[in-house]
Amino acid sequence: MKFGIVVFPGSNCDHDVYHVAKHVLGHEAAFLWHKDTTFAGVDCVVLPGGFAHGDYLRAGAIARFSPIMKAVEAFAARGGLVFGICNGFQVLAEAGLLPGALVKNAGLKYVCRDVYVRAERQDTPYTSRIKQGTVLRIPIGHGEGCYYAPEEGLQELEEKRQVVFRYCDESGQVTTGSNPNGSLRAIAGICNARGNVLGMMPHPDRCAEEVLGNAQGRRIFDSIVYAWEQARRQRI
Amino acid sequence: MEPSVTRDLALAHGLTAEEYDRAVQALGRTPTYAELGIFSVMWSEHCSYKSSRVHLKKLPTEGRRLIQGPGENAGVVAIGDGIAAVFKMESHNHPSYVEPYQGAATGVGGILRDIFTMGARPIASLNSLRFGSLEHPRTRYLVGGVVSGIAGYGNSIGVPTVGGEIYFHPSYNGNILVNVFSLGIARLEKIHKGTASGPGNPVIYAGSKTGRDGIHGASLLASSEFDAASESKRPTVQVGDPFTEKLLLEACLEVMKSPGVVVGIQDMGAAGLTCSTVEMAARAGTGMEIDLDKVPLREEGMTPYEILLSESQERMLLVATPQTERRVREVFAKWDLDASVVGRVTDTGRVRVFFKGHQVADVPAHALVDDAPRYRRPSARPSWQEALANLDRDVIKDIEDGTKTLQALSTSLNLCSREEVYTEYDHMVRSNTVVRPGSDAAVIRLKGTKVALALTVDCNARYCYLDPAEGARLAVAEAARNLACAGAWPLGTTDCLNFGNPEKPEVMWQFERAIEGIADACRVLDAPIVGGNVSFYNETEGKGIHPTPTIAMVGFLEDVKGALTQWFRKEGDLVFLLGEPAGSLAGSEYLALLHGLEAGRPQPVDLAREKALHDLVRAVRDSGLVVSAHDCSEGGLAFALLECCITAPGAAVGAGINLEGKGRLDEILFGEAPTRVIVSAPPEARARLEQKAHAASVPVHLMGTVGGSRLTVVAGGDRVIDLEIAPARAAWRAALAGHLKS
Amino acid sequence: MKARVYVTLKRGVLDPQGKTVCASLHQLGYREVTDVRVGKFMDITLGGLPRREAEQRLKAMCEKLLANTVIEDYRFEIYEE
Amino acid sequence: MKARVYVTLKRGVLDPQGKTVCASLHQLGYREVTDVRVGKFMDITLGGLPRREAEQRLKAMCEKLLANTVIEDYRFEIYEE
Ligand SMILES: Nc1ncnc2c1ncn2[C@@H]1O[C@H](COP(=O)(O)OP(=O)(O)O)[C@@H](O)[C@H]1O
Ligand SMILES: [Mg+2]
Repeated sequence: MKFGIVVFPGSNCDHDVYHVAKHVLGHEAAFLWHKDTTFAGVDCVVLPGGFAHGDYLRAGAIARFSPIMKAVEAFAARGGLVFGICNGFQVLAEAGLLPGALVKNAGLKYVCRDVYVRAERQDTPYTSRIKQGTVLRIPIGHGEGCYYAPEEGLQELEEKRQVVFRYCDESGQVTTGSNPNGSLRAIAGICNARGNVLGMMPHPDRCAEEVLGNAQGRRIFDSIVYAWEQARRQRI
Repeated sequence: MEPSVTRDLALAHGLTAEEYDRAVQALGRTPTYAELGIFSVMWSEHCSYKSSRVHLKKLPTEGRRLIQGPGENAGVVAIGDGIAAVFKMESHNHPSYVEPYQGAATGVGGILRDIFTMGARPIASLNSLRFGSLEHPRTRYLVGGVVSGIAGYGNSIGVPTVGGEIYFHPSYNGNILVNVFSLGIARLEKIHKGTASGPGNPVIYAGSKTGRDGIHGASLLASSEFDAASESKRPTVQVGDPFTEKLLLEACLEVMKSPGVVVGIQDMGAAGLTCSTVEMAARAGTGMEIDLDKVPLREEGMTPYEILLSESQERMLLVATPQTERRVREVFAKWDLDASVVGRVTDTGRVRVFFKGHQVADVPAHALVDDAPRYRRPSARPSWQEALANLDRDVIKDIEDGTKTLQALSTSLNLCSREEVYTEYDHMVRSNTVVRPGSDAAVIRLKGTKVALALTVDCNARYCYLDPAEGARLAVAEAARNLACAGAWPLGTTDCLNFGNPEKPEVMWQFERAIEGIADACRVLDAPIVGGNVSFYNETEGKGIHPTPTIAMVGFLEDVKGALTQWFRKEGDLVFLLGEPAGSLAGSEYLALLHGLEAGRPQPVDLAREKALHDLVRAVRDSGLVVSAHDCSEGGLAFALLECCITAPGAAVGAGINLEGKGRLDEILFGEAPTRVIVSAPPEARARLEQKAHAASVPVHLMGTVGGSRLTVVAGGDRVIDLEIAPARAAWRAALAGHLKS
Repeated sequence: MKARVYVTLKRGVLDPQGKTVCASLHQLGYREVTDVRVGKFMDITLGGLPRREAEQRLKAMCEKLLANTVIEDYRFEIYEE
Repeated sequence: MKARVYVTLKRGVLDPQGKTVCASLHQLGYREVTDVRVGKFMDITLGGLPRREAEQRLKAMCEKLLANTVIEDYRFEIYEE
């Protein structure tokens, strides 16, 4: 399959995602320039981590107006896979492709370290190879990753089962101590109602190879590939 | 109206009377105001190295793999397969004291530009920090600001900060140290230099617009002592813009991708446009004509003097060719950056500057750089030095409770975990970090190859204070030892020499001795100097810092899978000490922390033995005999053993240790010495390990076994330490945040 | 013409920055401070538009870019120099 | 009593945020905007002090903590609710 990785000015994990898609998974990968208005032949669009437009004003606020985002929105509306990691999640939230907002970490500082997240459902393309309840160790690296939505919004998310990853401890318990940024309901990643758009703060692209001491993030990418292959088989 | 130039004005610019005469002589006339500005910054201590140059020559700068030694924006070392590592370290001490966040941030910005100017993509950074005591009212504020500044810039631009050091000592109360290191990777044929060759070639200015910020910033701030009068120099601190730098980085690397597009390139750092034009012309033996009306300006009404001396950040100067000029402009336009042709290369050997049709400066490039003043300043051993060496051990009360002492040390400000700091740094972006901060050296893999690089930065300034030559040797030895413990051998060294006022003979003496020590150790340990930085005038109201020659070293691993870490791995593994067990109280952290004493002569390093130890560690790693290796430095043997137990990112594990100790308990447990490494190995490896050690003439002592939930140490038959690992680890991890919270 | 746009976190959205500043002020001995909220403002210089139109366009800038109305409220003032 | 403290970058100091917001507004078609400077403000609630004293103490808070006068200017207003 083919991954399209959006390069905003200030993206800095674009090469990391490219490396995973192309050299770790062995699939195709291409960069999509933010000033382009169209793209073709892409099966999954990734909005990578970084500091698009410096994250000045608010993380993701300016990037959402990049010309490419209209095409990304259209792609998502057609059911295409759109995957926002970290800054990518922030852009998706600002763009309204995902509900809520990401605000400054409760501790006010940037935090880079491993956290544990629990997969809350398996029936999304991003978790198709991950059993519900599985605990994954994945690094985070962000200063504005505290998930916020008004109470009604949170309820709706839960009702529609849109919370895909929650911060937890090593054994899978959601505790205050295991929440690195104060996210409401320990939300680490959510999808849209249809399930084709996912945003998450942790970085599976930073832990997809044994040489880095942790390959658990690869399971998310493997899930994407698996789901895509399933879907293609159905189409045929 | 610009003031007319007089000798007094020159003095106010920081030139001495003799230097001013020399400038007049070089020009053959009285300088214009703009020219005076140019001479004053180019001949400042910061830009000209006038007090240090004669001594820096003594550093070994030759090596088999060295492609580019000192003199360019950064050093270059070949690492095989046509790939080069490009690295350098810089100080940003004074600006960081005045405005910690922006000072540190722009320090990072500056060192990154030094790297990508060479055509290399920065892939990892380090930082070495020194702050005053916690009792000093500014310390906590400065720590918070500096760390956030480094994070703010480095994280945003996407270069991981993979290691560093941070120490606290009252000698830094009024003069903190912020040293930043960065390393980049390039294909050898894409290395670019800061030369303006080819008369007729266009000179292109790219990046941020020029404002009034930082006029006389780095150059003057860093070239004089710090006192109440510095208040007036305050607005010279700049605000960094990491986003623009990220664009500049991408644009520069894109134009340098195809050979021949860029003839020469240099960042505008200290002394801005002046320094880059003059240096580029001087290196090539050419000249330049610059039209200041073409320089993109951020503010109105700027004078030629201001434009020439502005230290606005995130700017580059490039020389292209008439054919490639368009290509350069296209690439910068793609990244939404200003790029404008501001002049031409000439063959006159002079830099001539025009403003509104008038010539405002006409200076000889060569004379400004190569005929800059050079001083062999008087040096003299301080009168107090001898007294420091005396350490009467008999007046120091030995410890009674080894466990309590170890707990006190491990939660002390200088020995507790640095996690609180390095988790604020993105140390994983670019997904190359194989060994994260928290081990002796960080290791980063190079994608698409099997190889990896190890990085470390070290300096024990207390040793340097007690004995500058030995202290410097020890710093180099420790850096190399840290690399060996990661399984790597040294490729090259860069230094940042932080000292007091060079006009004081005692400071000059410290400086000279330190250079001697570095030269010695780098030679024997085969770690040539590829570049570095000198920061003098780290003095406030007459009080200087401990001499702090920070050493950063880059190591090479043929196979990333051979990377070692410092922590114990497996129950049942045996624990060995490679090296002599005896440590010394002289200059130890223990002595300072628990007895408030900084005295004695630090245990000297025998460099040949040190080298043999490093070779041995690498050899036993290569043959798979050891699974961990840890340098035994501050805090002595007992603290190093505790670190082996508690620093693993995963679960901690205890150990049972038996030391055949005689003598003072504090010396056995907390005495310090170089040339010691703790390794752990599976039991079946014992015979071969010992055999290899004997063959290398390195002492080897079986100390105990990994396992359990406690660290127990028996010395001379008595149980002297018995510590439960889990709470010890929690306390060690939480300590720094606690100290900083107040 | 100039405009100053004020952006504040909505009541109900936690303001950790304000809390930290408040705590630091206490530590420095300013016990009289009971609450701190942090906001940001933007000073915008605009080329000659009739005031009505300027108001409309500023409102649109705020809704689109300058504030995220999920978490923030905004307010602006227009004045001539 | 309440006070609002405004902190801005000094004139001449680069304001990367303002610059970026301005460029972004241009891209969105708001060409009439010629300059943007971003600042922050703090709404401080204070327990009963005489106004004169409150002023003095606020000035000290600004100098000590709320602004870094190397690169920032500050200004405040005191008002009763
Ligand atoms: N300022 C810092 N930034 C990043 N990492 C740091 C910093 N200070 C210390 N570290 C990391 O913490 C660990 C312990 O530091 P240190 O005690 O100086 O190590 P060593 O004694 O082995 O040189 C190292 O891995 C080091 O890289
Ligand atoms: Mg060290």
